[in-house]
This record gives sequence, C-alpha cells and structure tokens, in this order.
Amino acid sequence: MSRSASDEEFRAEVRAWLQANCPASMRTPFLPGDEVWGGRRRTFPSDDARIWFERAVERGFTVPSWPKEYGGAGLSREQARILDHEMRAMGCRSPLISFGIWMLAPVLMEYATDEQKAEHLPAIARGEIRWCQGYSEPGSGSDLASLATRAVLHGDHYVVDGAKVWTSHADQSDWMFCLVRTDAEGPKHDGISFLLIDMTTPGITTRPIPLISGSSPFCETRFDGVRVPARNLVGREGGGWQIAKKLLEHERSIISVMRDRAPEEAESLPAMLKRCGDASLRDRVIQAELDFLCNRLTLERTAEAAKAGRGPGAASSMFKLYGTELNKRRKELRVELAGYQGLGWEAPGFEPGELQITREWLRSRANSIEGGTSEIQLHIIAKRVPGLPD
Amino acid sequence: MSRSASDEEFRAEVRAWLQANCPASMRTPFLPGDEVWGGRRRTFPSDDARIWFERAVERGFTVPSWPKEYGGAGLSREQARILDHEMRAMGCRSPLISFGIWMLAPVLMEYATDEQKAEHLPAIARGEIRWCQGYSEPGSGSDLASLATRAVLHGDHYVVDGAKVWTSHADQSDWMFCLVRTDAEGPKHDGISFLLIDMTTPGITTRPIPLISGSSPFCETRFDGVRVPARNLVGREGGGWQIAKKLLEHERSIISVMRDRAPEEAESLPAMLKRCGDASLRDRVIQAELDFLCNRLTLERTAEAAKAGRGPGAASSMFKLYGTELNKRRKELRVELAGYQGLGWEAPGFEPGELQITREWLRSRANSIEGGTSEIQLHIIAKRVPGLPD
Amino acid sequence: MRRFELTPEQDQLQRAARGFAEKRLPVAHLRGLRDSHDPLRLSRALWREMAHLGWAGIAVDEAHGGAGLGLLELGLVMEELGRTLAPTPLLATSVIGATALAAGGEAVRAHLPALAAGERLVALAFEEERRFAPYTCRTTAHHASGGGWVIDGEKVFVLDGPAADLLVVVARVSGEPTDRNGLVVFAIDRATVGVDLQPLSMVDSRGVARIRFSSVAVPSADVLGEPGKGADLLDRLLSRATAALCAEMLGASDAVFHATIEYLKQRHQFGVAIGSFQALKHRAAHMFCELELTRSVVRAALVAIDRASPDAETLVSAAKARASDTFLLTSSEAVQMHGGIGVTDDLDIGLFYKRARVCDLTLGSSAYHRDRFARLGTGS
Amino acid sequence: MRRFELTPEQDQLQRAARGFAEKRLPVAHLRGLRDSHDPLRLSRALWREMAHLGWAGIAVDEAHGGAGLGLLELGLVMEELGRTLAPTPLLATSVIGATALAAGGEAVRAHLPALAAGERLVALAFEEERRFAPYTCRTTAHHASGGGWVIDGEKVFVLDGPAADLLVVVARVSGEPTDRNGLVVFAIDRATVGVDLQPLSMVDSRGVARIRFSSVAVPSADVLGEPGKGADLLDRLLSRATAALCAEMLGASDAVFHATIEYLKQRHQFGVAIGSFQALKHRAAHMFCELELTRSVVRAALVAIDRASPDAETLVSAAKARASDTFLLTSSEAVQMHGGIGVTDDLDIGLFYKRARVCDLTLGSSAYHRDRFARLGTGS
Repeated sequence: MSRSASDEEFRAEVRAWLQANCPASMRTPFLPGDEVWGGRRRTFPSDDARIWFERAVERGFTVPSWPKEYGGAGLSREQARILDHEMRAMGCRSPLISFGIWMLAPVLMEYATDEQKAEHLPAIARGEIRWCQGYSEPGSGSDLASLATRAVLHGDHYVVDGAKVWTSHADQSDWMFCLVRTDAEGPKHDGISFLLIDMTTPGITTRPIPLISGSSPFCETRFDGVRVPARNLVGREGGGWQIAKKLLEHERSIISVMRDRAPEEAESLPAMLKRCGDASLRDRVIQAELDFLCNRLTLERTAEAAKAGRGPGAASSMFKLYGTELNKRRKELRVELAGYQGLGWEAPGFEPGELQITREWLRSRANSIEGGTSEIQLHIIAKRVPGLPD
Repeated sequence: MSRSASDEEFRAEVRAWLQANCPASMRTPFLPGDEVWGGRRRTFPSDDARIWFERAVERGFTVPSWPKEYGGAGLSREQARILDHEMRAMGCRSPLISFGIWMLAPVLMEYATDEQKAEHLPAIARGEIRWCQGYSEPGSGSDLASLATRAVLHGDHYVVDGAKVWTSHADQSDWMFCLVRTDAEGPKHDGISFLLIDMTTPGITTRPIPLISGSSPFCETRFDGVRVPARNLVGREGGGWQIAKKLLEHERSIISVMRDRAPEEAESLPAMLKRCGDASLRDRVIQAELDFLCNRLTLERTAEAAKAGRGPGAASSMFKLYGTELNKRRKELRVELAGYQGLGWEAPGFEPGELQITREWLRSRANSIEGGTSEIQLHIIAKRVPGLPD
Repeated sequence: MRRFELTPEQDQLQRAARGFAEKRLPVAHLRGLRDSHDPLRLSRALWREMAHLGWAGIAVDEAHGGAGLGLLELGLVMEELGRTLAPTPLLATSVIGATALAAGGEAVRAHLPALAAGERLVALAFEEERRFAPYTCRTTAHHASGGGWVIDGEKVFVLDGPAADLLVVVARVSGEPTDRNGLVVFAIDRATVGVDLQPLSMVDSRGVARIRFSSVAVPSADVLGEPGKGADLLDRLLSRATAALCAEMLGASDAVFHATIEYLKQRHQFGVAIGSFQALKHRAAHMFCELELTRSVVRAALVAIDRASPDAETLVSAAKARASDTFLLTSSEAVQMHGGIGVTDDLDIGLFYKRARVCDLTLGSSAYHRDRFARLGTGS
Repeated sequence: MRRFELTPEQDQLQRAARGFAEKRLPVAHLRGLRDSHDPLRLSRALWREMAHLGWAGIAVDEAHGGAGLGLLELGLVMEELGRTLAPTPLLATSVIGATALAAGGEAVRAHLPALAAGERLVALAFEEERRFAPYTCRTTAHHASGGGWVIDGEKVFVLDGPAADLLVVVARVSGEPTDRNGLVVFAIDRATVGVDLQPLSMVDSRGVARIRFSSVAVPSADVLGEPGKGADLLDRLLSRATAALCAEMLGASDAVFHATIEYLKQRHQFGVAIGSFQALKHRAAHMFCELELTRSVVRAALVAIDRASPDAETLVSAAKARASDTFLLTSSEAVQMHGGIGVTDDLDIGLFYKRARVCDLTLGSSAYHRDRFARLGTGS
C-alpha cells in the first residue's frame, strides 16, 4: 500500500495529539495491577491513567477503526496502522484493556442486530461496561460443546440454569457473553446459543477460584432461574457454536497479546544466569532464548504473509501452543536461576521482584490450559497438517 | 534355597570340567561375527569355537536343564544356576546361539506332542537344526494378529501361501516356526495356527533385506503353494495366537540378552568424552550413564522380586522400551563423540573400531522397532498401570 | 546379596508409616498449617505420637533410647510421609540431627534421649548462598578469651528452623569462604543470646528460617567433631539427608502419579474417560517407567549408605538427580493433565508441584547432582 | 522492511529449482552414485546443466559471467536441492568458492567465469580436527627461497574434495596451532605437484576427501586476502556456507516430514490409518511447529547476511542450531514412524537420517552453535 500525502498528514497530527495528550507516566511499560479495565465500577491506578483513559475515549482511540457512531474514531486501515505504530514508538500504554473490544465486539459487528449494536458497542468503546465470557463449565473443559447450562424460552425471556467456570474477572464484570444450551436433543453442536447476560440479574452468584499462584483471576458463576430477555440472543437460536469457534480463535490471539502487555521482567535470563553462576543451567537458558527468537521471527513472518494475503492454517494454535509452553519454560528457569530467593511466598525475607518471580512461574502454568489446552492445540495443528487423517 | 553338599560337589565338578574343556580363546568376550549359530550349514569362526561347541553338546551343556533324552544335561534348577555362575565367572562364551533353544523350545515343551518333541528337541539341543521365526508380514507390523499368510488343509498337508518379513537369518536357517491363518472367517485372533516348516520345501524363496546399517540380518520369505505335513501343526488348529503371545514375551527378553552378548565397546562414553573435548556433550553423556545405572539397578531389583515370587506386571515391556531407547541414545552419542571419524562408511580413512561405531549406531535404530515398537511397549505398559482405561 | 527386597520387619514398618500418614498426616494437615499461618509449620503433638511409635529415634543407638536401625528404615518412613506431603521433623531431627549429635561429646550426646522421645527438635544451619554450596561459609568462629567460642554470621534456608530447639551450626575457623577445610560444627541451643531466627514463608508452606548469629557464645563441649575438619561431618550429614529426601520425593511422586491416573479414569470428555486418549496413556506409561527407575536407585542409595559401600556417594547423587527429575515430571504432568482444576488451590496437585520445585533445589539440584555423579565416576 | 516475503523473481527461481531437483536430481541420483561407487560422488554433466540455468554463478558478479544475486537466492536453490538430497557442488563451489575467489587478485578472479560456466569446481580445505574447529591449523606456509610459498600439512573432511579442480586452502604463517591470527588462504590447483587427495566413503554417500600437502609450491599471486589475516576471509566463507547449509537442511527436513505424513496416511494397522493414532498425531504436530520456526530463522539468517545486518552472525548460529535439531528430529521420527521398513535401505528415509547426522557436525554442531549464539549475545 503506498502512503498518500494525507496519511503523512495524519501521522503528524496523531503524533502531535499523543505528545499533547498521553501523560509521560503512561509512556512506560505496565507494572503489575496497572491496567485499566473500565466498567461500572472502574478504578484507576493513578490520575494520569484516568486522564489518558478519558482523553482516548473522547478521541475514539480506544477503538480507532470503529465507526464514530459506535464510539470509534472512524480511521481507515492505514490510519489505524499509523496510530498503532506511533503509539508503540512512543511507548504509550493501552488506555483500556477490554474483553469487550477484543472478543465480543467482533462477534457483535458480524452477528448482532442494529439495536444490539447500538446498545452495546458504544458502552464498550467508552469503557463503561466491562464484559466477561462464559464458556467453560465444570463438566466441559476441552470438550466445550458438551456444555450443559440450559436456557429455556418462557415468553419473551430465557430462564438460565447452570454454572460457568474460568470466567475471567466475572466478579468485577457488568455483563457476560455466554454460551448456553437451548436444545438438549439433536447433535450437541446444534443446540448451543449465544446470550448476553446482565450480571446484576437476580439468581447469579459468583465466587473467585484461588489459583496455585495465590491470585484469583477466574471465577465460578452459578445461574439459578436467571431471567434473560430474549432480545439478548445474538444470532439465531442454535447458532452459537459457529460464533464460539470464532471467539476461541480470538481468545488464542488475546492470550498472546496479554503476554505482550505483561509487566516487563526486571532482568533478562542471560543476565540472571551470569549472576547465578550455575553453569549447568546455561544450555537450557540458551535454548529458551533461541526458541524465543525463533518464535518472534515466526510471528513476524506470519504477519508479513498475512499482509500478503496468505497465512499458515494452523498459525493461531501454533503460537498459542509454542508461546505458552515457552513462557512456562522461561518462568520456571527464572525460579531456578533465583535459587532459594525464587521460592518465597510472602515477605519478609523476599523482595517484591523475587516474589513476582515465584508468582509468575505458578501463574504461567495456567497458560497452557486456558484458552484451549496444549493437547487441544496439538490436535488442531495436526488437523491442519495436509493429509493427516482425522 | 540352601546349598546342599552335593551342590558344592557339583560346583567343583563343573568348574574342573570347564577348566579342562573350554578353550582359553572361548573365555573372551564375543567379537563381531564370532557367534556359533549351528544348523545344517553350520560354520565356526575358529577351531576352538568348534571344539567348545562339540564338547558342550556332548555334555548336554547347550541346554543344561533339559532332560537327557532331549539332549540336555538333566540338571536341577540349582545346578543350572551354579553352571551359569561358573561360566560367567570364567568368562565362557555361549557355545551355541539359538532361537531354537530360546524361543521355540519353551513352546514345544508346553504344546507339542511327544512325537514332535522327539523329532525336534534333540536336534535343537545339538545345534543340528537352525530355526527362524515367521511372524510379521508386509501388511502386518504392530498389528500382528492381522496376518494374512494362508494355510489350507488338503488331506494330510497344509498348503501355505503368503509372505513373512523380518525373519531373522531366514536365509541361513533350516526350519521356520511360523504363524499362519487357517481360518479367514470369525475373530482374527482365533484363525491363527502355529506351524513348523522345513525351509527346503519347494515353493519357498528367501531374500535378505538390506538395512540402513549395511547389514542384512532380516529376510523376506515368500510361500507359493508350499505343502507342509499336517503333523507339523503345534497345538490345536486356531490355537496359534496364545502361543504367539508367549513367544513375543520371550522375544523381548531375547533382545535384552542379545544386547548383553553384544561385542564390548572399545571405549566408555566418559572416556570418549574426555578425549573429544566437546564440553557441550557432557550433560547428555552423564544423563545416559545415569540412566544406564538406574536401568541396571531396576533389572537387578526386578530379578530379586521375581525370585521372591513377585514382579511388576509391565517389566518385560518396560525393559524392552527403556533398554532399546537408551541403547539408541548411547550409540548416537558415540557417533557424536567420535566426530568426523564416526561418520565413515568404509575404509580407507577409518579404523575398524570407528566404522563399528557408525554401523552400531545405525543398527541400534532397529532395536526400538523389532520385537514390538516402542509405541507398542508404551501401550502395553499403559495397560498394566492400575486403573488406566483401555 | 539382596539389596532391594525388604525384611518382614521393614515391610511392617513401612505399612505402619503409611497408615499413620494417611490417618494422622493427610495433605489437609499441611494445608491447615498453611492456612492458619502456623509459626512452626509442623505439629509437635503429632511428632510426639510418632516418637512413641519409635520413629523419632529410629537411627539413635539403643543406649540413648533409640531403635538403632539404619537409614533404609528412615527412608521407608520418609517415603510414606512423602505421599501426603507430611511436614514432620523427621529429616532435620532424626536423619540429620541424630547423626550430628552422635558425633559430639558426652554433653552433646546427652540430648539424644530427648530427641528420641520427640521432645527435642534439631535443625542444620549451614547454607549461606542462594543455592546449595555446602562449604561456602562466611560465618566465623573465634576462640573466646574466657574459653569456648564466639560465632558471628548469617544462615539461610534452614530447614525446619522455626521449630528447632537445637541448632547444628557450621562456622569457619580458617581459610577462604569457599574452602572445604577450616570448618567447625557446633550444637547451639536455639535460646542462646545472640541467636535471631526469622521464619520465612515458602512456596511449599514448609518451615524454613533465616538465622543471624551475633556474638553467640558457645562452650567448647558443644563442638561436634574436630575443629577445622567440620566438612567431614557435614558430608556425612548431607549424604544421609539427601538419600532420605530422595525417599520422600519418591513417595510424593508415586502419590501424585496415582492421583493423576485416578483422574484420567474418572474425568470424561468427548464421551469417554480422558485416560483412554492415547497421547495421555503414553505419557502415563513414560512416567510409570521413570518411577520404577527412581524406586531402584533411591533404594540402592539408602542401602549403600547403611552398608558403607564404596559406591554410596555415586548412588546418592544418581538418586537425587533422578528423584528430582521424576518428582518434577510427575507433578508437572499432574497439573497439566488435570486441566483447569489442576491450577486451582482447591486441589492438592498444586501443593505437590510446589514441593517438587523446592525439593529440587534442596540439598543440590538435579543438575548439581548430575555433575557430582560424573565427577565421582559414573560407575559404569 | 519486509524480510520474509519473496519477490516474484525469487519465487520463480525457487519453483524452477524445485522442478529441476525433482526431475533431474531425485534421491535415486544419490543412490546411483553410491551404488556405482562413483569416485566424484556428483555428476559434472548435471552441474553444467545447472550452470546453464544460471545457478553455478548465481552469486558471481556479472562482470565475471555471473548473475550477481545474493545469498538468499543461493539459499532458495539449496533448500530445493535439500528436498531430494541432491549432491551438487553448489555449496562448495558457488557459495564458498565464488566468495573466496572474488577475494583474490586478478589471476585468481580469472577462474570465476569458468566457475560460473560449471566448468571449474572448488573445495575449501580448512579442517584438521575430528570436529569443527575453524582456526585450528597446523598446516604451514613458508616463503619459498625463489619467491612464492611452500605448503605442508594435512586437511580432513574436505567437502566435495573428490570432484574439486581448485582447492581453497588455509595454512598458518605464524602463531600457535589454535590462534585465530596468523592464517593465510591460497587458491591451489588440484593437479599441483605434492597435492595428494584421498576420497573417503562417508555414511551419507557424499563426496569428502582427506588431502595431504607435501612441499606444495604456490605462487604469491594465488594468495587470497592478506597473509596473517586469513581468518577474516575464512569467517566470511563459513558464515555464508553455514546459512546455505541451513537452507539445505530445511528443505530436507520438510521433505522427510511430508514423506512421513504420507506414510501415516497410507499405512493401516488395527483397521485404521496409523496417522489417526493420537500419539503419532501429536508428534506430527510438534514437528510441524519446529519446521515453521526453522523456516523463519533460516530465512532471516540468509537475508541478514545479504543486508549485512549487525545481528547476522547471531542469526546464523541460531539457524544452524535449530536447523540441525529439526533435521535430526524429523529424520529420526521418520525412521521410527515408518516402523520396520524405515530401517531398510529399500526406503529413502534412511538416507535422510544419515544426512542429518552429517549435516549436524558439518560447519559446527547444534551444540557448538548454541554456545556461539550465547557468546554473540542472544538478541533478546
């Protein structure tokens, strides 16, 4: 794509706007807990974070390429690319971290009615409503299509009964986009529908699930006779599985994105190795660094190919698999390099950075499970290898 | 078991006999090609090998615990143990390497008629007839029970048509013990029979299969209308699968035994490592040595448990799996340690010991396939893990 | 000579230990200590019960109220305690402490009957680095002007330190900080003036302490062995402790493996038990083999120490390398194969996984012992 | 700036090379050379055909009859030749030889047109150890009394030595046997008096020689670069050669992987295609990922050299480490997954497996390059 003169004008314009509007403290890498998630009960880690959020919302820069009517800035593809490039160059943080933008909105754009779009998209763009997802259930992990949460139509309402697990931040979210079973007969994939549920509806209880890392980003949410207006159905009844498959692909990319936005590590593996002096770990550190480089190059190659209109079929599963497995290896190596100081649970006796090493190692163990286990990714990749039988 | 006075007398007696009868050159480890396999076309690498073979046959020491009527020495279990111990202590070679003794004879002892025993066992004991096995077929590898070689009864003869592969040394053998399909209807395991076939029967052709190591220990054998007397059926018609399963267990142990009797390696891995000076290989060499030690200890522990009447269920598969995979690793490490000199195919330019390193590495690749692939062993082991579903 | 088969007495001991661990020390016990922020991270009452069963003094000589048995017997109990991640003072007190005190003079040996009775707990304070470096010691011991010694320095990662009554402390009388020569070992009462103990909160919820010694006065009678030759005693303590820790890791690996098999059998996905998936079955079979090998080398190491075999140290390092790797493998696979609930604190799996990581670093990592195994001569 | 996407011309070149390799240089060609004990282990006639297609002189400048293209283009052809294990002089002559001769004076550069025409073959003789040690050199170069130089020594593992017309030889003018300084590089006619070449029979059936130099007289005009600074030129040759070899390994890995997938699809056991077994599928998926990563780093290394990027050497070592490992993995899995017939010489799989082992050692093993990658700085 050749760059037009107006694109260059646009570049100068956004650069000036970012200089004027993005506070200096928002041009640094994220620290733990610094993300702005929006929502009715939104909080901000600092005044600068609030200012940056509000200005970005005002300018439509939380969703730059969306139409203005939905709260976007109405940018062309090339303009959005320029904005992204300038923000990266300046080190600007994302003003808003949002499952609504990343996961729900693409589905709404494709499947929702105009009324649904008008109701939900602007609130997502402005960070007013925080969304969580309701897919997995206690009995259905990798076998998502076996989900059993029932939604039965009574007049103009669905009555929902069942439970969802691994609902990220459900306890802090305002709405949930949810897969429910509207037909218990027939093929299991055909009885699934996609429903939007206000978390303040009576009959919903949410409990955070403590992880081995000590944090509780996930929840279990129970539905007991929860009445959901029928107009909150997205797409046709029984058409939820098709939507879900799209969403799962989004989710795999999100997990990569989240990793990109994860807090910076204080010290690189080779630097830790030098300080640690345990030569026996060297080969594994080198291999991890080498694989990291190769993975990065492959992301770059895939992006180039995608721009040229091509892409390996199994790319998102491959990056999900390789990225998460590599991340686990790296986090575990950090613990090994830190020695006894990497095995602390709480102060006193351990620095915050040391405790972060421990917690991130344990947290990384969930990466290869959430968003589809590594085993499922291997299965998906194998399906895309030409010629391998099912 | 307490040792009786007569056992101690026996020990003194065999020790004296071995001293007098086992030539000095037969008290050294085997060199490649030094084994005595017997058979109608038997050859001997040296006069000493022939003398040792003939004396052992005369004394019944090729099959010490067999009854004398079948060519054995009629030793008690304890006496056989003593003989074995004394031979090991003196470093005596096996006077006869024989699939007949190791694999066929236990089957004949259990399933054959007295006529069959009288016909075959003495010839096996005396090394007069060399046997090969006919199990695998071009279309049936790990799925042995799918074998398709047909044997149809016409009067007092079976007419055999089909092909066998991986028949070790078939081109040098006199007879084959063979699995054939006598019933093509019904469950596939029930239509299999165990047949003894004279390799000189018209209609049999055998071709050696060259391996990647350059040697050809295996053959492909074709049967075209081969007439086999019905009295050569062992056990009942359709009862061959039960016999085959026993034999496969024997075969797994044989592969371990053969490895025990393999030519000694000229130089240990750690010694090669020292000379090679490539520190990056060190950790893998250590791990191989460590695993070798642990495997040896486990063999010892299993033997102790077996003596005490107990044994882990999956032991033979575990040792087949672990032993062959470890052997592959060790042989490959030898090549890596030898550098360019470990990559030669033929002289000049390479010492015999160097070429042996190359050839043994390539030969070791077959270990994890022959006698049941590593994948099949994993499957068998998994079946024995208590509680794991089928 | 047999070295793997147990005598009927040993077999009975192991069964008794298994029953006790299951009933009195299930994983819930560790969880309870953690959630109540128990300062000692073990139960002295339960330890007295174990002492009554004869386990605290298993390896103490009969003259001092013990059973006079070997390291193998200690290992059998450790293995069973490992199955439930039971936090007891057995390693620090009965494996290390009993051996250390037996090397002292009469005044020191006088602690042994109380140790065997479960009344006196011991901890070994020797580490000063971020990872196992047994001879690195900057803690100094000077002759005091009025006789006896004065100790100054700081020790890290003292296992079972928070509950200890008596500390076995390594200090330096001469030489450079990493020299093997020049060490001296003391038995020091925890309550001595100048001993400052800080309990740490570790990822595996066990009791570990950091201890400062500021001008701590120790009488000459409390020296263990010969000053300057402390490394000889330390080596003996570490060798026994490592083999015993391997037994604990073996038990824990076996338990977490079987818990995983149980889950593979019960959990259904896509209409079948997930244990029927071939990829998971092969991984289970692989773990089974690794466990069998670990069982052999751990047992061999314990027996070799009891028999003072020349290959004992080689076997100890082989055992630690393999037991570490097997525990890491089985617990890591357990987390992954349990899927989502494997990473929740609701299940015990995570506690095994955390313990495996701590065990690996304790007394020298897998990599450390592979290297030591090679330096000692690999025995093949 | 894009670095992975090919131009239409590059894409066309790669397709042409693939077609040529499939038709004129299938694996049967290598097999034929082996079974006929061909002394050169390559076909000069086929090489002339390749020269006519412009590939012998792909990287020779246009003034000397070449196409003046880059290492990426050489790599694309190497990748396609790798698919069929085609033994051609491309690496020794067109990657290494052309670069070496271009560093010489007019007399040496005069060989280039014949090289580009496929008439003159080159081999680099530098190794003297059992494994890659580029600066270790005991071969001496002395000034001759009547001008020029006299060479004495012995070289091992000279790739494509048996067919070479011209030898690029590294010798030492000063320093210790392992010094980087003190080397000198010559172009020496194979037919010169005192050059004694012994072809070797290698496991991968490629042409390799051991060469003795006994008082070989070389005129001063045949020195490449500056005497004493030979390592600078050698580094350049090895860097280009390594990246090109990686491309060959990538092509070979891809081919052996796809042959395996094809077999998994066709071979039936227990009533189904064995490719439907989950354990084999997961292993196939794993290989697929490794191949994708290898593809990226190999391409990046070739492009980095062409662009003289500062991270070129880091990428070359990363590429060699990964390409070696991926080729070893895919060819080893191919043997195992083919089962019985995988270990027979009837199939081509074994030839790939043997080639992978030789490729790993050639120009530095995977381990060597992992270490070099770390020493250069890992770029993360």
